[in-house]
Amino acid sequence: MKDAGFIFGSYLVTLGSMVVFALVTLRRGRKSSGGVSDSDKTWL
Amino acid sequence: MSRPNNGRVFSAVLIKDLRIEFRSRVLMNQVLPFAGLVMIMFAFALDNDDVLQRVAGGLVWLATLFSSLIIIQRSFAVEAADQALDSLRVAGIDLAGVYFGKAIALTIKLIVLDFVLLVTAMLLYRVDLTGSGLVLLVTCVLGSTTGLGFVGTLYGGLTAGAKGRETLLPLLLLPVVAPVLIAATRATEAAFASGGAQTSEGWAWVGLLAVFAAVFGVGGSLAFGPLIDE
Amino acid sequence: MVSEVISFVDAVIAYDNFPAVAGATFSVDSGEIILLQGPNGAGKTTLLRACAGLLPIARGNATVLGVDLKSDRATVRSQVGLLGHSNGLYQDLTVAENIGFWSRLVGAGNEDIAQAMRLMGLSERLSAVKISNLSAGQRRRCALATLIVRRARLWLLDEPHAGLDAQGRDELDKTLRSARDAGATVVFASHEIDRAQALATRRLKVTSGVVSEA
Amino acid sequence: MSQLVTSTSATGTRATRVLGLLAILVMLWVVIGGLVFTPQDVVQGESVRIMYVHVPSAWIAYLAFILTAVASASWLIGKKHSMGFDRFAGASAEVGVMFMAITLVTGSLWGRLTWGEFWQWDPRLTTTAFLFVTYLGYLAVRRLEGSAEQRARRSAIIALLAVLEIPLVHFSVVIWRSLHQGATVLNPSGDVKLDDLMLFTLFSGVVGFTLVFFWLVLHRQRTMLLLDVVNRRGLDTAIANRRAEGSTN
Repeated sequence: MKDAGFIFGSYLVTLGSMVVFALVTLRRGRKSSGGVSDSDKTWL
Repeated sequence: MSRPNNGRVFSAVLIKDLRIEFRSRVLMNQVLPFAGLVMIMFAFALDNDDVLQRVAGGLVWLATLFSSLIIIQRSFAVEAADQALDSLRVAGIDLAGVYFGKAIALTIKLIVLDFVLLVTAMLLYRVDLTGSGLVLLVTCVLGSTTGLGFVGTLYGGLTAGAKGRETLLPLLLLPVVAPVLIAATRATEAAFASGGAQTSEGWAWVGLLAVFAAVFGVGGSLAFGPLIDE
Repeated sequence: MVSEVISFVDAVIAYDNFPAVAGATFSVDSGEIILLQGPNGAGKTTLLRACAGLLPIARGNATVLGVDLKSDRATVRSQVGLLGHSNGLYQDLTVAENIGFWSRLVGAGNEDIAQAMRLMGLSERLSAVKISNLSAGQRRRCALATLIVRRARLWLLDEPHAGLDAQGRDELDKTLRSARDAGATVVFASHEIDRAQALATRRLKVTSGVVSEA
Repeated sequence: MSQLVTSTSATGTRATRVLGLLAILVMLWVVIGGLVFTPQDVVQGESVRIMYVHVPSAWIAYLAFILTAVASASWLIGKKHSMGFDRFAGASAEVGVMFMAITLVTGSLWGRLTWGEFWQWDPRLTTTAFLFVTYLGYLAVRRLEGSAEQRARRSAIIALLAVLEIPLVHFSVVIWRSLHQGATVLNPSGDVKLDDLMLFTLFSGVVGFTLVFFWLVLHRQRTMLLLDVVNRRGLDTAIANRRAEGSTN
């Protein structure tokens, strides 16, 4: 494929940012959920 | 205790701010020399008479924006120094009046600044000004400084006393004032006839400046009180 | 006329996660002069700022001049005068200009300014001096004068005696008493125990964020 | 092990797991479809493949900022000033800023291939850059110290001011370019002839990115709520400690 670097690069940037954002958010959530009882988690 | 009315608050704050500037002469002794120095540095950096003549308008307004950041910081440093801002908050007076008072005081300082900058540009960068160009230029300065006064007071009030205000103010303010930079630059170029621009082209841009000032004048008077509130 | 000027029930006032006032239950009636007594860091300043409507109430209930502090702090602010550790003065302006600024904001006249300056013992000669050239005590008097022109119904004073000389303290005490006689209520914090106790009609003890009757 | 550890995902529920799974499936298709199955464009060649991630991320970024503005207005107008609106506004803006960054990066990579330059002073690009900086400022305002209510009020107002600002910036940039540069404005998707498969992939991209967006916002918002609860608990403990201290003295 011509210009493969650019094309794969843009897919990598896109998916990479999403995954990093998701992982960071999940980790932060897990870290602070320890001290919170389930009754406060309105979504459960 | 009578409920304070707007006009009285407005004039009290306006006179107070101008009087403080008159006494401390921060604009006179520090900001104006700084702005003039910037204009000279531009000449060193560009090092070409034709280019300077062509971009004189842009340089004037760029120097205005950077100097305005200092003036805005100063305008609220005065309020925060001895926590006078707290007294204003506690006083329960109409904060829209405070907003307009500070905004118009800021506008007047900016007009003085721009007058000096424009004269410097005419002398250093050798631009010419016709009669109709002068009318356009004066209107343009009035429009853009009013807009800058409104926006600057709004975001200056928000960042007053905040941690990292020196960097937060430019981050918030510069994107918002982009229209002022564009419009004032184009109008000034038209007034200077830079690159063969016609004076008539400038008036559309002055219209944009007026819209900008009106939008942020109304928006700011509504937002200022809740923004600086604790 | 509300006879109960301040009423706090289990009120908590917090900065982020620190409850500077952890539980305040007390009330103040019209015409009282209340002394807040307690060590540094006990929460006196926070309590005064909250009464002025500057800080939100995190828990519990609080009303000042009959207005709920949780819902309408703005109304409270227009009727109280707060003098904190800072004076709230503009350093580049003169005494007369600072007092004049406040009198213009609230629509007071020249006689009010003259009276306020006389009450605080600020002479004609001082009126034209810049705040930055004054001594700490003189600044304090000037700040008090701005409160007088505002004719607040509730005076909240944080260490008003600090920085004043003996004469200034006497004048301050006299001013507070005459303000009370004119219908104002005063709440103040002071480390000048003897003087403050002589002045106060009642004391409240503030210890580690808890307010109780002394 | 105690009960606290039983839920593996603190901010997850069955619904978000289904949403996440759907998002992954759709995104998988977008990647495979975009990189393999779709043909190259007659004019743009291979670089058209960047469109399948660039266009949806731009679209979602704008959606995010619109939702931030709506949530901010709801917070301000609502009598109860529900903090849920504030958290949603913040979460949406954070995710929006990320998508806007993706938009700018992929856009400039595409521009390098198509125009030969990473950046063009095209009105749409310029406005997008300003939008990005504006919302960076919004996030900075959210981080200012103060009470929760104060933070919510400030950021809601800043979000609404951005709504005033963006049209003014866009309009001025448009006439700034049109007056001086004539017709050098390039329309990023104007000269592309999309066949059915390409359209379908682009459409899947929009759907997939929307799913990702909502998954991220839901989790981010819940993380914020958890943090608020932890802080509130911390305050309760601190109040109890300080009261005990105050009574013994």
